[in-house]
Amino acid sequence: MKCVVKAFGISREMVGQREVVMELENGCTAGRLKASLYARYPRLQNLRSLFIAVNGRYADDGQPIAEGDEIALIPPVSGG
Amino acid sequence: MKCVVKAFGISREMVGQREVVMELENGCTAGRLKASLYARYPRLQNLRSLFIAVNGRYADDGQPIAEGDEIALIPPVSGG
Amino acid sequence: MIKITEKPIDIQKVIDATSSLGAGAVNVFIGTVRNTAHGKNVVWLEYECYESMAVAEIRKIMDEAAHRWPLLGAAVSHRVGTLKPGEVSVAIAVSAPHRKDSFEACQFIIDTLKVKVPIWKKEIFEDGEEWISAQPNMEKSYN
Amino acid sequence: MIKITEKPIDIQKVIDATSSLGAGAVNVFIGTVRNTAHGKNVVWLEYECYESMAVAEIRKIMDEAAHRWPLLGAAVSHRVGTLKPGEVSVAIAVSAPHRKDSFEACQFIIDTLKVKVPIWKKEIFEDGEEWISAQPNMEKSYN
Repeated sequence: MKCVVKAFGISREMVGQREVVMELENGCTAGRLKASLYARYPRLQNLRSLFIAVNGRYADDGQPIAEGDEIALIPPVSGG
Repeated sequence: MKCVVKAFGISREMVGQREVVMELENGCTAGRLKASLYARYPRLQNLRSLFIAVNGRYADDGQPIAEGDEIALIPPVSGG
Repeated sequence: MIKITEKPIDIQKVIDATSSLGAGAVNVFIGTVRNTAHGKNVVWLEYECYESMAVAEIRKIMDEAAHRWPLLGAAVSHRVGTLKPGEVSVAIAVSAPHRKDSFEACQFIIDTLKVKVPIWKKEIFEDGEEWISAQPNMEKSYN
Repeated sequence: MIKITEKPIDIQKVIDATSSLGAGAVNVFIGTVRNTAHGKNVVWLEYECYESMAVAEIRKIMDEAAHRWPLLGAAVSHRVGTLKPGEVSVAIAVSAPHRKDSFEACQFIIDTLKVKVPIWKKEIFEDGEEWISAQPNMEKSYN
């Protein structure tokens, strides 16, 4: 399945665009998506932290990703 | 010497006016002034606390009072 | 800035009085008149102040705060006279490079103001009135 | 009230959103842009936000605060886009019957916002720019 990943902040600059399209196997999890992203964009590994949000919530590595989910990359936040 | 004592809040109501004039001996202290006020206005003794301010500062019982000092009665404060 | 006033407090002005380009944080405390006290409805409050001493005591508290925390600005405005429920009785603003200091200093200023500054309030209820003594242990703190 | 906006924040409106006749205290935290960082002059900041998730995370934080302290109102307004030194980036207001709760809850909200809400800032200096990562221990707090 195809999955659109939104990228924000420094992760947006590292992947070079606001959204990247990833091809995922069925039954993919947030952790496996992150590994795929690290492989394709090795600079992401330099971040102090990188979380995957699924449908607007922080996801554990084991969380499954389904077709149509809203996926986002969350590098270290710095609001306030 | 004559001494004008400003009274505020509940102490103003207890003495019945904004200022009372007390006749003090020379060498009078804040503590002795307070005793004189208690004698003349016994209701003041019902207050949880009563401080004498001399020239706009909280005074210890031993602080001397001189002619012309600005004296005030400070019942329990409740600002804010 | 220290202000004792019978007019409504302009909170933005109190905040602006602390502004600094080095500040990352401003903490503001606003005291407002509650509509109930001791389970009774408050109709209005009367605030009375020994103004010259109040200003001097607030100045001392602000100096002490500036000594204990790295502050860039501080301002206190206290209203006196007749206040209705919902109205602002006091506004305190403190600016600092970092937020923790702004919180601690602002809380220190209001906590100390409430026990040391010669301002008194009387609550007027539907069936009576009462001078408030906010601090049972004041005697100890001065003796 | 939760607001993410590109326009200057009206602090009085954030305060007004928490108003309650039962409140005796409102605590307000205001984050402002400092003119220096790491010893360098800040020319401006860029704030970026994942808005739908940011609103949801702020809502969670406010719910948690309302669960831990007896609050009467809470409001958060966060600015995004380009901000210059001195401008307000965030305003948080919390009202409560008593002041201690208002201070604690307001500090909890800003402290938690800074580690959980998906908002990012980039500092633009005269000679470069840098994305800020405010929290070295975030990894731990989520794993």
